[in-house]
Amino acid sequence: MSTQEDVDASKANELARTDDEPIRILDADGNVLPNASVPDLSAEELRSMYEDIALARRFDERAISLQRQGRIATYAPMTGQEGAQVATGYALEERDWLFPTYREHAAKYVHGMSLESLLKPLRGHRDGYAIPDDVNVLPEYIPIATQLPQAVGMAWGHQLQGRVEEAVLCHFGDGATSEGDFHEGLNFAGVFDVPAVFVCNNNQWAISVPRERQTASETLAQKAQAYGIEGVRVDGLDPLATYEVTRAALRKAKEPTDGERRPTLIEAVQYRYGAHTTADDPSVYREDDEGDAWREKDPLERLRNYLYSEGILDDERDGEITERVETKIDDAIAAAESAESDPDSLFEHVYDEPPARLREQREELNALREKYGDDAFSEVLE
Amino acid sequence: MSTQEDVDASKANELARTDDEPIRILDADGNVLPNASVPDLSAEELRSMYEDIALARRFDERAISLQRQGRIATYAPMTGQEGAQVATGYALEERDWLFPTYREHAAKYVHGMSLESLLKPLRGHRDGYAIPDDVNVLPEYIPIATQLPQAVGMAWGHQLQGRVEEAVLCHFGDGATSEGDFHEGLNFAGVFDVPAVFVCNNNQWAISVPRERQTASETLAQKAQAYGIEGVRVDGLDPLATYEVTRAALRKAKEPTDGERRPTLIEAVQYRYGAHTTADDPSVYREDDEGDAWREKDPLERLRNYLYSEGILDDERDGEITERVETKIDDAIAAAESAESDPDSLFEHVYDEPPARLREQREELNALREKYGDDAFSEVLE
Amino acid sequence: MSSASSAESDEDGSGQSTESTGSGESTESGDERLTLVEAVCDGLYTEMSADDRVVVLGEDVGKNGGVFRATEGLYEAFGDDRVVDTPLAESGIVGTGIGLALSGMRPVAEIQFMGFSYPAFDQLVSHAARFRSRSHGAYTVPMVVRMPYGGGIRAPEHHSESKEAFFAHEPGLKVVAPSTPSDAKGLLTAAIRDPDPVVFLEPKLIYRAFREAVPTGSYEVPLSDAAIRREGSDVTVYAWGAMTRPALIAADNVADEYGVDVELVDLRTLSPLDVETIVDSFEKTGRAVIVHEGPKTGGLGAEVAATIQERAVLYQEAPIKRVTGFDAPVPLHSLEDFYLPQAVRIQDGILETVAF
Amino acid sequence: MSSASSAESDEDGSGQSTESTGSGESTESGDERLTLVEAVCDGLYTEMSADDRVVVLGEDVGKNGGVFRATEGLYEAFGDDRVVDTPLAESGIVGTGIGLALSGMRPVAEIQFMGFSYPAFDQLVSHAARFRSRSHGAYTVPMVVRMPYGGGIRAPEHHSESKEAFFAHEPGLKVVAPSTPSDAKGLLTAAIRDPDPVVFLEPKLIYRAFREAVPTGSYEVPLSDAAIRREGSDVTVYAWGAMTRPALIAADNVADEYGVDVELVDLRTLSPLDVETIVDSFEKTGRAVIVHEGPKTGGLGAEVAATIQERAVLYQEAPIKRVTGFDAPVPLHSLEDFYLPQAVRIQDGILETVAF
Ligand SMILES: Cc1ncc(C[n+]2csc(CCOP(=O)(O)OP(=O)(O)O)c2C)c(N)n1
Ligand SMILES: Cc1ncc(C[n+]2csc(CCOP(=O)(O)OP(=O)(O)O)c2C)c(N)n1
Ligand SMILES: [Mg+2]
Ligand SMILES: [Mg+2]
Repeated sequence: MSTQEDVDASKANELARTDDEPIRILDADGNVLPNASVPDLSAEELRSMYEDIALARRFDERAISLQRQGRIATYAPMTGQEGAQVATGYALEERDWLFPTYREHAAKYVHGMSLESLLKPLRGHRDGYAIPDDVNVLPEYIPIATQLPQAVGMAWGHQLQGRVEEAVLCHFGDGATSEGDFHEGLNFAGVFDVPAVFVCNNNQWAISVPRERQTASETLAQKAQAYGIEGVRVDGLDPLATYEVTRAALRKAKEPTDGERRPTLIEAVQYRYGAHTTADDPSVYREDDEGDAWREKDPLERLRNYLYSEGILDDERDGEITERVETKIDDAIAAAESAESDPDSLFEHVYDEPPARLREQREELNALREKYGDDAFSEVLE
Repeated sequence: MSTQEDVDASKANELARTDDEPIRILDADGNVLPNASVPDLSAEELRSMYEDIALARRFDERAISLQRQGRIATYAPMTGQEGAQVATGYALEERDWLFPTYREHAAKYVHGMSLESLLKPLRGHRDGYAIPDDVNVLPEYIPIATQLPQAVGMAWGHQLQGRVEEAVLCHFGDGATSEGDFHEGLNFAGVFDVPAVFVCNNNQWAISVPRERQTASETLAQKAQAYGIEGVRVDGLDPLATYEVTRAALRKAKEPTDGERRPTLIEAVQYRYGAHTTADDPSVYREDDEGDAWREKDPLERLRNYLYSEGILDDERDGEITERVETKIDDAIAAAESAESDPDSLFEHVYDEPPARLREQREELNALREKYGDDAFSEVLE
Repeated sequence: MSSASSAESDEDGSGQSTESTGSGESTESGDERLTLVEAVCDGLYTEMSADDRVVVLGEDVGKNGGVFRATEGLYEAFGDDRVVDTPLAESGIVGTGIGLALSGMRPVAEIQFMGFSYPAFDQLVSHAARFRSRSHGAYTVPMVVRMPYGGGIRAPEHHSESKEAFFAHEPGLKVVAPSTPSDAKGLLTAAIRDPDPVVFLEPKLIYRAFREAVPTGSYEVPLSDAAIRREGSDVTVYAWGAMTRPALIAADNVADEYGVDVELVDLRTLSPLDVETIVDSFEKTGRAVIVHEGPKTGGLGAEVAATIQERAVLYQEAPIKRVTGFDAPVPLHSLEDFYLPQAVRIQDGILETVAF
Repeated sequence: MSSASSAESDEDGSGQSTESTGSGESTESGDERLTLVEAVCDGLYTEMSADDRVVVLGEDVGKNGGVFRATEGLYEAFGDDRVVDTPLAESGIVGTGIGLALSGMRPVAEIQFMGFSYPAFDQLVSHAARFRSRSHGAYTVPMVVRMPYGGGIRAPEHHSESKEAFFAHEPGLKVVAPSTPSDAKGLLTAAIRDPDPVVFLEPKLIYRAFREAVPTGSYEVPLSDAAIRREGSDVTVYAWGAMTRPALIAADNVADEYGVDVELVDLRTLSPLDVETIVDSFEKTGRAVIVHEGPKTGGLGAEVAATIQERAVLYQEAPIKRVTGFDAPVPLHSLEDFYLPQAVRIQDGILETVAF
């Protein structure tokens, strides 16, 4: 999703200089903070952003319910983090590239993936991570932090090809900052000064490990100093601030001014309202009321309040959005559930040309399927 | 090697706060800088430190010559870096643990390894990395940066066992700071607040890659901020400053005062006068005169000048040192060259108990040696 | 050396306790009916109680008790000095584990899934495996690295790895893969006490598949012996971990339906291999089917096959068959049943081999 | 498919040029007498000239021209945008290499020694190998990762690794190990043009061991075919990389001294294996000796042996022998001659196998 308006990059950059307190535009009630100015987004764009956040929240509820019914496998919820996902997505132009993790469902959607495609890997579909040609999204990354060097490499490649207008935006969590690949990736980013933006979705937890135990560093943004690049902290529950900061970072990646360096590390301070995944029970390791303070700054509520106060949204439009969201999700679920995987396809796309041995194995399996029937393969092993 | 005197830790820590300019006690001519005070070392200790630096320098010359004669294999010279190696070694107590790389010959020697033992791996001796029981030195690390997590683990183990008086000192180079293990190790050090000191011997080059290309970070010491630990820059060509800073860091590792954290990252700013190894030709990638400015701050000269000016050293004593050094090295070479490796020993110490298969392989080789003679195994393959 | 023991057990945990299948001996009497994952936890608890050098470290092993609950209750019992939640960094976990071992501790590191062990590969193969040898015995690394492995639980990508062959190729490492609760505890105990580094692979597919009587207290199942799970004379099936179960089903099927008498050898310890038991069984049957989840090419099955024909070619009556994962990545879960060696494939392999 | 070609060449580089041993065809006429490392460099130069998507990256590959001079002159010829000295970080090198490939470049990454590839293992096996499959063909990684491998040059610890088996076990990767200069250039060219990731192993023991006529200009040796280096009828020796040379010496010896006629198959591409050539040769000779430097257990020799007996057991007249590195770490250099398979060991293995 791209918006065409220019943002005042220098302004956002100025905001960005603040190091400790996260940058914020809206207060917890959705009022614009004194001295802050809102990004240059049209009413329509703001409503659309709101709708996508609402969609993300509802998608989460539906997905959790589908998992409980055994209709999808383990799901990583995003409630509390949709604001940052959607806002960073809105900051992207269509030609920019997105490197998501297993949690960035909404970011993928906003950058062009269909809702249905989000559900397919969760149903274990063989082509669950297939990406349409015209969508600049990478298949989601599960091995933590491995996407960083790859995102750097792609941005570097764009630079070598004179394609710096295709910036790369790479998501990861607070836990990811501990991995060697975080370090190696950002260090390369600094050395090769690549057009990339690194968004650390600091949701305070890496499964059961709290942010304070992940590193003794005071902020995650300050880790940027080790790589000679800029680090920014933003309130990830404030979609407008997150949008603004990301937008500025992307602009800088594409056209740094004198003395600026292309890459930016954004620490988007958030909170994971729910479980790590549907297989996780957070009550084992954290207090139930820990989230209360964060929920008071809820991105959906906050943006809704702002839009209401600006006259951009009202009950009627909000109602329409709620309905539209429900329909979209219903349709996506129906489509995803009707998709089948052909066992034969497990041999596809291992190499461009299948080696003889793989062709033989394929024939071997097909002969057995023929002989015994597919049901024989799903007999319970345990 | 340990010295028993207390140093004024708080003083050194104060020095340590300076972030950009490396801490220095002696100027290039060996005069004590205004406002600097020299460490509390006796004349004898200072002379001994000087002798060890002189020994290291001479060892380097002899080793390079041995390599040229084909009497040892590839050697990594330390000229220009002996000051830091010896000084950090002097800062250690005997019970402290040293994690060296392939270049820290002098550091190993000062902490208890024999000169002969330094030569044995270079002669490819089977037990080249055997360490005597009473010497707290690890076998040298060749895979870059892998020692950092291990040093952290040992320090952590000491802490768990209430043995914080056994601090761990871990060496590595400027290039090592780019590896994931540097990051993961220091991050664990910060989180578990372990009694360890990390000495980055920034000799400006990682083989042919200059420090500026290794990372866009302005200093290497500032990388400490990413781990919530203290970073210090010291002039690694100034043995007294390096001693003082290391000593203070070790003290802090063992007994941090309120608000202090145990681990320290020391960036000891140095220069690799010679080639990366005897297999390297630096004229391919750097200007010959690049080293001139560094050589003017030479650690051996600088300490000699200081000791002369203090009346601790004179021509006669210096002459004795030169002779003693030569004898020690001659003896070490003779001993190392007389050591033989038993082919059978290649099967030893793979496991505590050799598995059946390994026993068979051992018998197989021995049968072949019996049958064909050992010479048959050294026929040139190429 | 190997001991015949029944792998039969009480699938739903409701029935009577059968005899213990562990070949080790318990130092205390009594036993409990445990799942495999509970037996792992019990093994950790027992060794931590007996030896305060034993520490457990890894991602989410502490307060959370492990993502599979394999360390449940340990944090409460032994405190956060001995059950340690680490930062998210596998090389850091194994690297500091090595350092802990060097300092005199007995670290048991957990890697959350085998698919996430690769960032620690260097620390494992270049260091843990070689410390004893390179230092000529001066330094050793008595460390266990536990990792759940294998497919079949409808897990996301990278969560179904079975790459035991990577570790088995590195001299200095030991590699273990239990298939029963009592073996899990006994092998884990032996692994923790072993003076060398052990990669301990836990078949997560059968973490909770069945309960079995597991001796309370401390006992070892030695890291040297394969177990014969079923005696037979027509063909030997070699398997380990989760694959022993479909192998047993297939064996029972071919016995019932075709009167083929299968001997099932559960390797248990994958490195060093119990070559004697492997070869002895083959000399008896002259036919072999090797089963594993990992890709066929370069899998451990190749080593077993090569070893057999090296030593017992004169007994060989048929090609040694490998029923394995295919030479393709494990697909997302809708197709994993077709990727993994199921009983049907094993059975077909057995019949093909006896018919040769 | 395989082509018989002589591996004989002019050891000191002073004599007459023999015919080219590469099976590929050159697009330009003429040839030069090159060492293997020069042929690698020539291959890089030729492909970089032809295709400006090709970039070389790694530690010391630029100004320094590589620690083995494999990239000498490229920096001067193509500039620092295309011949890139990277920070010292293998996962970073391979990881950014993947990203470069995703962006449309054709990266050729160098890992300085195979022993330092393990920090990049995760990027190689979890990502490079799987991108095509996991994205169902949407993304591909046409990348080459070059690494000198093997022992025998009196190098320090960790500099003598031969762990091709690690990479050959991962579906999605290709693994290549040339044994002659002309193959090195032709295989490297094919690897760079290959749409899939290739681990390109360079036998550094023979980097400068001999010169050979290498076609100038561009040609491919396909990544699918083993080469028969010597035709024979009594026993087949399988080898690759640096081991083809002692294997040839041993073959010549046993021919001269015992009249044993050895067929020597140089696998060249280790994954995917050229099963057809491997099996065809065995069907002819009925006896096999497999030679490799890496540890025996779980080495690629196990796969070759298992494959042979799977497909040609009825031709088998003797146990398949493996002459390999031992199941111990490569010792420091004073003993490496005893660790590596020397001609004497190979010869003994051949004689044992024909005498069976
Ligand atoms: C290399 C690796 N190690 C371990 C895991 C298992 N794992 C999955 S998510 C997760 C926590 C990630 O935390 P964070 O980076 O903060 O992201 P979040 O899940 O909070 O969005 C872990 C340990 C993994 N996927 N990859
Ligand atoms: C993991 C790894 N990668 C590459 C190498 C090859 N190598 C040996 S020394 C070296 C440069 C090291 O530079 P630095 O860390 O600055 O230490 P210095 O040699 O300058 O003391 C390299 C790349 C290695 N030993 N280990
Ligand atoms: Mg998190
Ligand atoms: Mg250096």
